[in-house]
Amino acid sequence: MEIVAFCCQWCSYAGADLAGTSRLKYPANIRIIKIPCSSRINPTFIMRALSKGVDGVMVAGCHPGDCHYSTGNYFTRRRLMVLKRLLEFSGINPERLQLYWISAAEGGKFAESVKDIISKLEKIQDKPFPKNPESSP
Amino acid sequence: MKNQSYIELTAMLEQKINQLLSENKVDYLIVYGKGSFWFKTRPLLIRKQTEIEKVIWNRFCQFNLSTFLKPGSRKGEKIGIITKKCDIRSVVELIKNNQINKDNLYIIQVACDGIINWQKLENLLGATVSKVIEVEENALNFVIKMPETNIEVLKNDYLLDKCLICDYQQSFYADEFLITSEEKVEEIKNQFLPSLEILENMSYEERLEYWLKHFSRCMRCYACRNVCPVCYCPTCMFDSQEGLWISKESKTSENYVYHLTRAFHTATLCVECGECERVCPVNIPLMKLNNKLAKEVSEIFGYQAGLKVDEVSPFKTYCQEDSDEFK
Amino acid sequence: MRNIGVFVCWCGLNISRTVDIKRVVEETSSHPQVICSTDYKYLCSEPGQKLIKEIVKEKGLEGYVIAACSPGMHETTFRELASRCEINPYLCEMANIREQCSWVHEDREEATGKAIKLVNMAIEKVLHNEPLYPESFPLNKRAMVIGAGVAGMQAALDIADAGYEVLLVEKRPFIGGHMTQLSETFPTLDCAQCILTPKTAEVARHPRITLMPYSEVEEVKGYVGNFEAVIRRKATFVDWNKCTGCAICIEKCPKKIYPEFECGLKEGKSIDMAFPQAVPYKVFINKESCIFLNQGKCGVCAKLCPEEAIDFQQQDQLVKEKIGAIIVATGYDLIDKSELAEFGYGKYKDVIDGMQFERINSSSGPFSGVIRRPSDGKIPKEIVFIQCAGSRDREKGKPYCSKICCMYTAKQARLYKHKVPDGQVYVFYMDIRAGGKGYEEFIYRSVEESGMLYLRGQVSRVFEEDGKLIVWGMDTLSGKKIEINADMVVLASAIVPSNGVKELANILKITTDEHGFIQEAHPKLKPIECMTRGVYLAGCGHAPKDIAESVAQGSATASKVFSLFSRNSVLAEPTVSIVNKDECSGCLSCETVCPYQAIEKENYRGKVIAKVNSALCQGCGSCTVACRSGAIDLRGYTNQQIMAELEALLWK
Amino acid sequence: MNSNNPERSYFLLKKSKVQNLLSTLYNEYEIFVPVEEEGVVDFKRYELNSNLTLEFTNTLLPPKGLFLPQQETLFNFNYRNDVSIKENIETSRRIIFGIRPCDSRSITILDEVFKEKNEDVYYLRKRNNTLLIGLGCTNPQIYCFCSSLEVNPGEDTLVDIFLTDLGNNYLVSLNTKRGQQLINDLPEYFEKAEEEEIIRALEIQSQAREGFSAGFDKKDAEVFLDVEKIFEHPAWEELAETCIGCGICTYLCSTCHCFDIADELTKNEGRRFRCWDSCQFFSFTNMASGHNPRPDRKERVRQRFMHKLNYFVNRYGCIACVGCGRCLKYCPVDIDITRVIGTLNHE
Amino acid sequence: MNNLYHLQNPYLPRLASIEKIIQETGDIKTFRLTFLEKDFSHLPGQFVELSVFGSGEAPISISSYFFGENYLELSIKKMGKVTSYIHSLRIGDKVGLRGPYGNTFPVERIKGQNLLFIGGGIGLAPLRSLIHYSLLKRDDFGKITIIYGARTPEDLVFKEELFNIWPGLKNTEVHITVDLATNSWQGKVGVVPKILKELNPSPENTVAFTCGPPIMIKYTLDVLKDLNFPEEDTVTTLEMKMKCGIGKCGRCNIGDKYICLDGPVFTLKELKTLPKEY
Repeated sequence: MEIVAFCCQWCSYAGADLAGTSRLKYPANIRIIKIPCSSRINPTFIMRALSKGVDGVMVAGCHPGDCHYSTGNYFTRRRLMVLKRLLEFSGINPERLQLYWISAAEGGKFAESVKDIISKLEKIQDKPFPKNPESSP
Repeated sequence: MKNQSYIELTAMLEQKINQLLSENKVDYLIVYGKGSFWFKTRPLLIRKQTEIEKVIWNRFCQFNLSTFLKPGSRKGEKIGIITKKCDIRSVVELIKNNQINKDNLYIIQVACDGIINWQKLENLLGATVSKVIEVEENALNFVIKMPETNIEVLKNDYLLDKCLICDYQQSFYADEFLITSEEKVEEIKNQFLPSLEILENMSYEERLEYWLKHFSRCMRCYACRNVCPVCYCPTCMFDSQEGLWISKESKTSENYVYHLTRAFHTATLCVECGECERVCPVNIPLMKLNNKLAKEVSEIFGYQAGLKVDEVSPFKTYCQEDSDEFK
Repeated sequence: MRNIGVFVCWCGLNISRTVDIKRVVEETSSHPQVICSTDYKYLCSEPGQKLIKEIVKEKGLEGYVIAACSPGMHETTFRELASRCEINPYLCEMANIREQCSWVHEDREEATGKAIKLVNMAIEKVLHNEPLYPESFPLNKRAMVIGAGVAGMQAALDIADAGYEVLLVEKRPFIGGHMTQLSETFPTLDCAQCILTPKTAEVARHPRITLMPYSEVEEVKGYVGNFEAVIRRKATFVDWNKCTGCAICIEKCPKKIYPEFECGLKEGKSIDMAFPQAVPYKVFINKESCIFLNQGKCGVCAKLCPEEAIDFQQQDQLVKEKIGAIIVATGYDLIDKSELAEFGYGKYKDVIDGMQFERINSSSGPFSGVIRRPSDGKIPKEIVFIQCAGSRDREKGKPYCSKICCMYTAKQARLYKHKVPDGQVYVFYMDIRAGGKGYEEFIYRSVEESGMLYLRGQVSRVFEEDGKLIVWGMDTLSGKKIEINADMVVLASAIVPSNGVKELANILKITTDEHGFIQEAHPKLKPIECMTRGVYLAGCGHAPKDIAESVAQGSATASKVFSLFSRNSVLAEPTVSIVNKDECSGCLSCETVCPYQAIEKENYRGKVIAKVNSALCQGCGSCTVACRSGAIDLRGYTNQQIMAELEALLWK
Repeated sequence: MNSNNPERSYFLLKKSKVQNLLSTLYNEYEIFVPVEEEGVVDFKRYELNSNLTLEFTNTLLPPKGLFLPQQETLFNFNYRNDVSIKENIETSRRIIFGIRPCDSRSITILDEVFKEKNEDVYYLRKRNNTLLIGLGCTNPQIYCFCSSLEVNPGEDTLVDIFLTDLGNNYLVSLNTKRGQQLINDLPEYFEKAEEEEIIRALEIQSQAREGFSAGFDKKDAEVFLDVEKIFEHPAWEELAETCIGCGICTYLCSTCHCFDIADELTKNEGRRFRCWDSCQFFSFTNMASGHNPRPDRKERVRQRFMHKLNYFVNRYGCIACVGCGRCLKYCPVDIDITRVIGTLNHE
Repeated sequence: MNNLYHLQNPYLPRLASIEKIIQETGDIKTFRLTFLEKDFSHLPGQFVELSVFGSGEAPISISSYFFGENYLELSIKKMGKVTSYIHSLRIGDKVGLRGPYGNTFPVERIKGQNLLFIGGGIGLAPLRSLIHYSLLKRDDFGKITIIYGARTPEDLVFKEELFNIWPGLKNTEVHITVDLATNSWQGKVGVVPKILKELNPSPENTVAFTCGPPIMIKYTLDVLKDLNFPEEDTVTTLEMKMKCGIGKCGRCNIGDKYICLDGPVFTLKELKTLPKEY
């Protein structure tokens, strides 16, 4: 299983670091891409990742109201609300896209979130985007 | 609305256009012209009064002419445009998004009673399509007149889907509203294609397969994008850095990203004019994507595109109290 | 595309324990554009850095990846090192294989595999990095303080003392703010005037403070270090260069009015001075009421003025000022009468608010410091104080606590008892909030000493019955209904942002919260900065607070200004958004999502397109997503870079 | 590729036997047959269960894609450490069953391009491994105008085997040795054709033209050979006004063959592929320097028509159009090549 | 047609390795490439499709002519994705080459004539191969005059040859100019067409070859016209976007001419017959 995590550098990325400094263990199949703010995440990044066969995408940002850029995550929230439904309608299980609000102090929550998305993905029956769709339909 | 009233309207149209041109109210007009075949029409730019006889208005005028207001196609002069009650909404969107200045625009909204889906008609008639003399209509049916026989078909089967749920009326952005006695006026209410439900009720796998099957046929001719009135970007992100977002090969996975991105980009802008689906040579049901998003957007944000110039698109603002479905 | 190096750090055992360093080195060295890949025990150590420097030189690297700890830890270290190696610091990327790998995973296989991916991602990113250079802007070392209340004055004085020019703009004709109206101050009960006057005087005579009383900010253009403000100096109809404050005019002025300063309790004149110690010590004419200005006759003042200072022709003036930093200290007002109707406020003369009580209690006030009630001047024997009048009240849209009411109510009650020892005090309260140095003690002493009655509960209604104010309330502790026949009722009414703040906020391109208080940049980490760089925030314009806090904030903002002015130019981070002019559609979707108003308009090839003001942009990148055509990109986090990372991540 | 034409001999193929014939050939050949899916008829790889449609006017996509696929890998390479190249050319034997005369003509036109010096092996190997079984047109679409381009919808000598629809049977005419060979190998499917059937077929073949709308006049097309006269014609501007610049006309055109070449990378492996490209796209001629010799719709629309009616003629001696009518049918804004040819001469 | 199976695949590049890299200017490098397999012959004016594996292909005109040698030189300016990747290559790296493609300078026709070379910026590259050629067969030609200019002294390419080798050769003139001089610059200042005008060469039995930025070419052609150089004796090279290099991909046509087959070398006379779409 392969999971991409987009973490905003101020809260969630720092949260991930905290998880590290406090030696909290979580599964290794998550890869973090650091971005300035969750509002930097272009929905196409997520579509691209999923269509390339990633099993899940985790987006993490500051808690609403605490955005380092004050309002960024409000826009993220709106965009992803719509994106989630679009993906769902296109036949991708919406559970494959998870958004978590993780502050720099929540190392624990970061580790938990990783476990959470993985357990969610494990529950999912339907297969992800086919590796070679040309042959599938 | 009988053919008669379309003829009436055309006359009114010609008159209006004549006036606009003679009074130099506009430099040119974007109108419907006769196509290469009886069931086809084509967009037309006319500048001279002598060209007025080319103008037509009938049940085959499918185009959303506001596509030709996009900066790419525009020449920055004063433009007159003919719109149906549905596609005036995309004009509104273009104004909203600073793509065209209302002051350089003269909008003629012309009464419409639904557009015939000629592709359907063509499929029905096959080779005999060339023999058709004209299409009349009565209360329920279209009557296709041929040398020997007449074929009658149920109107509702041969109108565009969007016309069946169309509930738009005169837009207050129209400078001119051409109407015949028979035009009915209803409440605007937000409707969505019933056909969505079939898809909505599928399982994820079924849906994914459904879409991939369709996207696998896509050859990325980009007609859906180029014809879309609200795809106004001078350079589409997929053109600006070739190969960055998707490979130039039209593989299913690439097409998937292309179509979903386009759907996402046009969400809150799409006025469901159906042009993308009409022009698609490989029959991808693109409107289902757009309808779905329009539906979701109106459910989440209570927003519908193209109604008011001063309305703020949900993606351009936020609200702290937005429902937080994420932890 | 360039030749890069990879340096993998052991971090002693921290990384090497769980990650197979050798393999990471091997795997990454096979990349066609990785010229060399090597490892070291502690890259951040002196020898470690020396090693990197040598290799960069020897192999002629054009960029490098450091696989080590979190960038939060050492990015600066290695980027500085890069510039010492004559590599642009932004061509150095870090792969976080400690905090996000070796420390959180146990399985050596997995950890190593992940480490390799993380490094590959970093490599791909570096390959798409562009050298970036911070932009620098000239800096105008002159500050503008808006609002000359105690917070504003403090800020102005500190900045001026530090040797910078300050522009102090005040809406009212005198400085000192609301504090000038107060009688005594909690918790020490020292006379407000006595502690304030020295400050106002100092402000007035400070060589580097330009005082602009009776003025308002009309327009502000530009950005940090380079603001240009337009200030309206309202006409006083008195030439203040001539006026000596002799007050003859006041004496003879036939037009009586009730000036705002005395809260409508004391008569004043159409030409007047706010109060005896007003700074500046000048008179001004009240435009609305002046007979001459309205009917064209009278002009007594003009005839009598020995200095011929009266000038009915005087017009508002607009002055342009260049400044580098702005401090907003706009202060507060009290909630509007109309919203407190249930207490009969505005209906009965003897239902007054806290500020009115302050005036009554003030020796320069309507009754020269004797506590009398406005209606008939009788000394009230039964007095009711009602706290949270309007505050903490959702219905009134003021869910917040006005913070100082508990304290000043106790203070006023106590002052009343001093002056009317046989009087009875009732205080209705929800609960007592006395968080502050010596506050709690103060309240207790007040209660103990002067046997006043604190009733926990709310007042449902106040109405008049033969000369008495009947106060219906509920004691929520005993659950008993209470009725008090009072002579006077004092409302601790809610604090609201002073009017005009919203407009000012728009002018300054800063945001206000739902109650109209000005929004700080970050509730915890940037409590006195505004969203717009170079604009700072002090006093009650931000939220209700007491004098001490306001003063502290004033000084705090001043120190912010120092650190800004300590440099000769403003440096803007190069990781900002940038517009591809040819691809911009001009739809300006980016404009609305930018929290910093960094998106400006520009004319380009006959169309209006977006332009990023890199001095304002903070690089969040929200605009890059709002922009459908991808015409805006974020330097340092470009679409290419992120996609490259994504690709690398998907490599099997 | 109708090399050394044998004296014509005719056979009869029962429609009822077609399925069996195909399933027999299936073992030796990759067969492409018209198959309907989502209302779209296209040449699809024949599988024993696939529902082939022989009652079709024409396929949506021209068969060019079977020789010049929309995308095809040219070669793979390893570019880590040291470079090595792996060529990638498929060479299976193939049959295209039911190709229309216009399309088979288009294939011979494409041959010209890909045969020319620097032979395009990828195209030619497919071409030479492919046997064409043609199918005559009796009821044309309203869009068809092949007759104005020396294509006889009823008869086709460019294919190896040609079928004429006689109701229950096809008359099978042989044009090449390869065709002959195939028939000889499978006698059980083909019967000797009777005289009157042959005559009926020949009638159909000769009359087929009549059903077709004229399309355009030769003389009008010749005007395009005069660059001086035509290149700055105002009509281009007019066409550009409504052209939306999509790729439909070029992608669906049976003779358009422009392509792009690019690399795709994975960690250790690289792949060079080519894929269809369109002269209607801005990027087609846009150079790294930022200069674009065909910057606007006008130049791009002109390029397409000029290429077909002038450049190609000068180079290969024939118009690069076979009148299949696909561009007419599918152009979103009803730009009609026959009209273009007409107007430019007379305006 | 079975012989087709033995066709060699025109899309397969031949491998070559970088033997030498010369940093000509800030953004121009000259690469000397040695073929790994059989030798390679070309004539001045032709170009190759250079493959940088992992980044793609770019058409590059050959800027050298070494008779019978197994190597050639390409001078490349950092422009797009491919070229900037190329610039990051190092000695020993492998690249792929297809070609040579395109027509050549009319080396036979110009025998016995004087040659006038007018180059600007990187535009000297294609001319250089003809210069090499003519110097190699020196006796076949009359006087050789080289006029070359760049924006600044830093932007001059092939400095070694320009300053130290060519001027020394018999019956050979070299005139170097820059648009903007630096303090250290001693030579001519002024745009190429201006210098050409001043030199006022005679068209008598002379063929002029010009290559450089479009704007320079435009004015140079005007000057040559004033100097009465006949159109058929005025030769230039054209640039177009190319992919296949073998006249299949349909991109590089100007009118009915494919630059990759019928070009890149054109005389002014031929140019006049083409539609103005370049």
